[in-house]
Amino acid sequence: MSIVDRRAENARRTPPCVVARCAGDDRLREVRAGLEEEGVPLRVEAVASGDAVELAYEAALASSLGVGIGIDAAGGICVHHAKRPRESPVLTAVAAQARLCGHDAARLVVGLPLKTPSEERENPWPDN
Amino acid sequence: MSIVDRRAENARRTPPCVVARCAGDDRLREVRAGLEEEGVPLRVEAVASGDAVELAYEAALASSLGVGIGIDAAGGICVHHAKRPRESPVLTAVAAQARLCGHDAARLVVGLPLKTPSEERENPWPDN
Amino acid sequence: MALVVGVDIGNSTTEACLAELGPDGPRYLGGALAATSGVKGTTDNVPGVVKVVQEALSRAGRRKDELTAVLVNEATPVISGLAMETITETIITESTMIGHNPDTPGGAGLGVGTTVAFHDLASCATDEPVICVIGAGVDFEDAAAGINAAAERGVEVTGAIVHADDANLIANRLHTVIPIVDEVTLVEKVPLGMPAAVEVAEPGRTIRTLSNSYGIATLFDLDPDQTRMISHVARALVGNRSAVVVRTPHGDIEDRRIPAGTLTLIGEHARLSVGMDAGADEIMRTVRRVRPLTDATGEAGTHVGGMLATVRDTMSELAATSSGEVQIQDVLAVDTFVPQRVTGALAGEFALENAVALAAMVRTSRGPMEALAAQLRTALDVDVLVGGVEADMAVLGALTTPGTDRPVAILDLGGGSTDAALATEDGVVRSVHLAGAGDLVTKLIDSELGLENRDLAEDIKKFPLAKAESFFHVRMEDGTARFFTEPLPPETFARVVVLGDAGMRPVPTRHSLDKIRQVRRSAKHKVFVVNALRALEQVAPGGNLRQIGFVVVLGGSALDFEIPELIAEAVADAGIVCGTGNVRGTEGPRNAVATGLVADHARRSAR
Amino acid sequence: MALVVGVDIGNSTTEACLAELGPDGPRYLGGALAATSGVKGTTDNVPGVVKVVQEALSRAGRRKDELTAVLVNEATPVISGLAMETITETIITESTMIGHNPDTPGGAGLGVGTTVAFHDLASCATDEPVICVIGAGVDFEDAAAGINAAAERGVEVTGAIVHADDANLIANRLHTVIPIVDEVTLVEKVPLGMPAAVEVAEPGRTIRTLSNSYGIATLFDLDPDQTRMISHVARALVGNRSAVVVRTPHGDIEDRRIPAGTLTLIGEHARLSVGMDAGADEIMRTVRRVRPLTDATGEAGTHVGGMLATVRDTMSELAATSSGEVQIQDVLAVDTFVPQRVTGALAGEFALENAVALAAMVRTSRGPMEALAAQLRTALDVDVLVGGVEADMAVLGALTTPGTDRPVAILDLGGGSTDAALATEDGVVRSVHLAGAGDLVTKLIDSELGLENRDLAEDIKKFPLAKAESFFHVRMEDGTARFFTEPLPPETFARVVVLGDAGMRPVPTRHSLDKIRQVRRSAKHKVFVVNALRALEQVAPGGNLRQIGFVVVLGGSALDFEIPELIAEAVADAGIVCGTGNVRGTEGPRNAVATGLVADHARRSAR
Ligand SMILES: Nc1ncnc2c1ncn2[C@@H]1O[C@H](COP(=O)(O)OP(=O)(O)O)[C@@H](O)[C@H]1O
Ligand SMILES: Nc1ncnc2c1ncn2[C@@H]1O[C@H](COP(=O)(O)OP(=O)(O)O)[C@@H](O)[C@H]1O
Ligand SMILES: [Mg+2]
Ligand SMILES: [Mg+2]
Repeated sequence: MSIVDRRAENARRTPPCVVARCAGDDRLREVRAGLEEEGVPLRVEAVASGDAVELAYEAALASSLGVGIGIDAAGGICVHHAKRPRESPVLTAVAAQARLCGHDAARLVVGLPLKTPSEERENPWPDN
Repeated sequence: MSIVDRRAENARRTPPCVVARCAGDDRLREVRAGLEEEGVPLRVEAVASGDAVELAYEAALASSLGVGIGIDAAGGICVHHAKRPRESPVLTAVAAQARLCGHDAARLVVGLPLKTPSEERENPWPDN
Repeated sequence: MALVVGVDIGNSTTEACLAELGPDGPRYLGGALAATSGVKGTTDNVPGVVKVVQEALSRAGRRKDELTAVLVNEATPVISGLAMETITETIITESTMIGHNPDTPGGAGLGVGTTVAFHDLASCATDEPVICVIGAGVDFEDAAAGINAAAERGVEVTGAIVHADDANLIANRLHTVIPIVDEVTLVEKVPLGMPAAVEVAEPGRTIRTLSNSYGIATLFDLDPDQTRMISHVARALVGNRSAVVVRTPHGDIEDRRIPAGTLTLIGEHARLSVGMDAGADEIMRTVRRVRPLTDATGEAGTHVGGMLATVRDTMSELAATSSGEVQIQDVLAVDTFVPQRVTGALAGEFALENAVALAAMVRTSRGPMEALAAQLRTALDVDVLVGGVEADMAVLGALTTPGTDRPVAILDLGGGSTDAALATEDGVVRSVHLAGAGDLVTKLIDSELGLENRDLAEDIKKFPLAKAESFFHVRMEDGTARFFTEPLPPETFARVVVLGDAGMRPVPTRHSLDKIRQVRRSAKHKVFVVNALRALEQVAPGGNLRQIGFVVVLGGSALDFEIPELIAEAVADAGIVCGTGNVRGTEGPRNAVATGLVADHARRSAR
Repeated sequence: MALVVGVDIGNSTTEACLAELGPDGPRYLGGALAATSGVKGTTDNVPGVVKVVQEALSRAGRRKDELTAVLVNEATPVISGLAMETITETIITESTMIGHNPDTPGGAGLGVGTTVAFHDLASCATDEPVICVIGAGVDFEDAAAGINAAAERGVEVTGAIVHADDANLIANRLHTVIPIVDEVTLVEKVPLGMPAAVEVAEPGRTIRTLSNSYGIATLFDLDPDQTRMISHVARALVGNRSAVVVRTPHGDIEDRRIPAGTLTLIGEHARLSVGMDAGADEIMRTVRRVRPLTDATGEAGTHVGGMLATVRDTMSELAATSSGEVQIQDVLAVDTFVPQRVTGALAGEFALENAVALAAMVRTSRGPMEALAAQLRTALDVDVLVGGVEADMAVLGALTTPGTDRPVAILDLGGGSTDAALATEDGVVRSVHLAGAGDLVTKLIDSELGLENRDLAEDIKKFPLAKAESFFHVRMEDGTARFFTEPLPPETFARVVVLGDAGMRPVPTRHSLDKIRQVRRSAKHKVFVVNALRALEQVAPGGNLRQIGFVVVLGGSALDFEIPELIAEAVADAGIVCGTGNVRGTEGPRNAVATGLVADHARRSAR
């Protein structure tokens, strides 16, 4: 019989939600507000340290909705999707955009266009 | 620093695909054909034993697209989605429906209505 | 103080309005509503009336023995009938085309050649290009291997027609890219040894050559006369992602017009006949020309004839008159279409055939009202007063809507008929009863979407749509999303659902959300906007809509979430204020006649 | 054997057709095409012509010194101008309504009360219900706490209007459910101390009370005159999920018609004026009445005037004539709409204003062709023959399409003009040049969608749409899905994209896929179907389309994936076989004039 790792699965047993992994919780309230306004639940996991992109990717893998948010100690925020390559997050932003990051994480779940203007994202579309 | 389990993640590094866990490979060719006709890639993992629903759920968790197929030794087939509760798969079917199962696994990925008639599924819609 | 209850017996709904009559006019105590029992205006209505009276009393905390009188409208029986007649038919006289749209055709491009059965591929000559026809039971690997082998032997295989859903499986295993059309159910009917063309467009695109008459002419080297023949085929293939055309010696596809029945419209001054196949506009123009209509007959032995006969028979039974005395007083014709299987098609292709739906209305001068009143008196042990012209009462009730004033027109949108009345400043009321209302809308939705499920069609009419885009969210028809924490059932996945009162209900068709929405809105438009304009034109002074100040929309179909707005939009240009009624400031579009009965009674008593 | 090349200088495209003239007629060796350099019919065209000639030669493996002659069409300069004029404007004279549709309003239901600033909530009286107005900078927790505290004090808070995107955050923290409209940008302009109503529908539903005139009348106790005033507001709110109406003393919302310029149409026999605000149908009826048009003028100081003046000036410069001599020979008016910010709105609401777009066409009898020919002779060092009426040449070329025969009409769908010609059985050719073609379609798409990006509008015109539904798949406009193994960029996520030649291009608007598709198709219909019918009617014998056997669609816009089909559908009833041309059986809808020049030359040489 193959080895079954049930940790990830146990995390998934809880109601479906976006997961945030935070090495700082400075702007967490804003992120949470963005998701709540869009009507998508969030689960928060505190971590000791880490880079926002790393944290967001791990969070996305842990989320049964495949959407994760990482907040690093300096307040940097990243929104990631489990289906994307680790090195290519949906968006990275500064603390001041925390609320928008919450909105966009929720919008990834319900399939609405992102609110963060594309110039502020990692891979802007050449035409925009 | 938190413990990071990279096994699942490593699996996800490969191109996005549906995952099938097979305790038997009787009808695997048919399942594969269903997915190929719809244009969605499949990765197959052989396992020693297991129940189709269990295998499908594990496969769904391992799939970066969140869609898994389980085939038990007796040829029973299950299609599952990582976002659904373990005990509530998308569909369970007999070996003869292998081809349709492949189609439906692919259709979960690209958002097309399922091909398997609903009477043959677990939770038929009351009205149908 | 007198305690009275006004009761309006409608075709579908019986409504009550309870009030105490004081020196300052009526004090309304509330109302009630129930389904009408039996046909309007017959003694079968008694149980429904008793029910609403008792409910209105108990809600207001009053006893039956306090009741002074029950006021009942003159419930003239109105019967309407619906029928639909297909006026075109698509027939493929020989197997010339396969225009179906499989979900997953394979390859891409255009291939031309002679049709060859897969099993003959190994032995066929290499001198001309071929289209391979792969029947049931051939495995995709064998199919691909066979085509590759033939190609190596020098046979130019330019396309394939396949029975199974195997197009991509075969295409992925070929050494060259060719177009492959699959899921051709009746592949054994594809004629062999004939010139044929197979076209598959890139994903998201549509075919360009086989949908163009000159494209087909180029491929098969057709002369101008042959091109004229094939032009129907090209038009039928417009919008497809894949198609097959086989050139059979005398193959042709026809758009046949079915010889349909004739409708004869008898007016007070004229009598005109019009063919059903002339279409709704022409029929309605004819209705208008003979107005006022006194009767209509349908050609014997046709659908029209049958339908009008049924209406007539039902009515004569009710009114206990001979069917010869029953007269049709209005007709509404609506253009529609019905998806129908193409005769002679190879892959279960459907064609949208044109059809005309007809609603007819019969009205007697007066039903067995006295018998009904007598039975009611016994059942309730109270005085029952029959009286008040229905239209007058409706206007009186409608005028309790805040913001309204004379001249006011009401539009009572029911299930079977659309009734209108206009009250001018000097109190004169003119009224009209037209065929066609909510039930016709439901029927159009049912048949245009090919549902064959009236109940689902009724839900589609009444409630907004959504699409279940994942197991956890649906997209509403306005584009907004809604998230669920419990997974949705797999049956709803990627399907259009109706957001009814009882939750989500999947619509088991391949139509897109937008297509269903468009059918829904156009059905409402074709029935209610057309009827609202017809009705207002007939009651407006001099037929001039500008003379109408206010329009109050009433009745069960006024509860619809878009019908009143469609009508308001249509009459806005005439400077009319149009909205859904709010009877007594509380009842919405319901209870106008019942309220009017009370108001009228109070006015008379005060004198 | 003579080697000749026919060259067609079009407004946008220069095309060449190379052929060897033998005893059995021309043997076509191929062609080439390039963008026209400069304005058609001027010496600026030389580089473009040289390019296509060289390309056609090198593709066929022939040398320039083998060339016997270059045949050039009489390239009559055709200039077209486009202008658009808004004819309605929505103005809110006082702040009476907020009809915007935030993505996430909060709560549900209908609330009525007096508007009170959030900061005054703590001190407001408890004797009447209030609507709380929450300005910028108020935190959602503070907002909720303030409303809850007021409610505990006995203040009935029935709804809220919020600056930030906080509606659900506040609603989730309140002890009672109230409707909350958020993202009201100019919340500080909401008048305080006024009666107001806030309505939020359940997800997927639309508001029912504030979109009904009598609903508003009930809430604010309006008399019939006031109801009439407010009826514009109700109509403007139809279809919204949320809305606010504030009753200000003299507040009103107007649908104003802008006094637009007048267009004067001068025909050979009559001269008629028509106001731009009469709409496209009326303008086109007037054009028809004065036909043949000899000139048109626009009222000085208006957009129409300005636009016609520009066309005239450009033309006079080119033709080196005075602008007074330039004459407008056709005009196409099209009804359209433009999304525009509502004057006086509080939340950046847009209204769709009606507008009329106008295309005008000027044609001179003959441009500086001799100068062009002389320069070409020098540049190519070969004989250059100018000749052949363009329409005759186009028909000759079109008839090389398989399956065609006389009587045949061609429709040349270009960028600036739609040209038609009919060749009867006895060889007579009649032709007409109409204003309006592909460029007008692009402009309509651009303005109706509010893109302000001509290049994107051109892509939307030419290519099918899709929606990126996840990072790994898109849904095509035909409903099929396509899977990608590389993740799509986040910018495309949940957006409508155009599937252009250069890949996916997101459309940066909130329009749904279906809305964009509908705008695209209706723009094509309004320009090309209208012009096709106008053109065929003018060239058909006796104006009777049934006299035309075949229609061959040509030109750049015939490459479109749906325009030829829309036209074929429109003329099918007249028994016409209509399709995209396939010149010489190989060139598709291109190269007709160039091919016709060669065919004509060959015929003459043979005599
Ligand atoms: N909520 C609703 N939305 C749309 N239509 C409705 C609604 N409720 C009832 N109807 C329609 O109203 C019609 C019946 O109207 P009603 O006024 O009760 O009939 P009648 O006047 O003949 O008694 C039916 O066609 C029904 O579908
Ligand atoms: N593939 C295409 N699909 C749709 N329209 C096209 C396509 N290619 C060119 N066009 C349109 O054709 C028009 C130019 O047509 P063309 O015949 O080249 O002009 P002209 O006859 O004036 O030289 C432009 O409006 C352009 O947008
Ligand atoms: Mg297939
Ligand atoms: Mg919000």
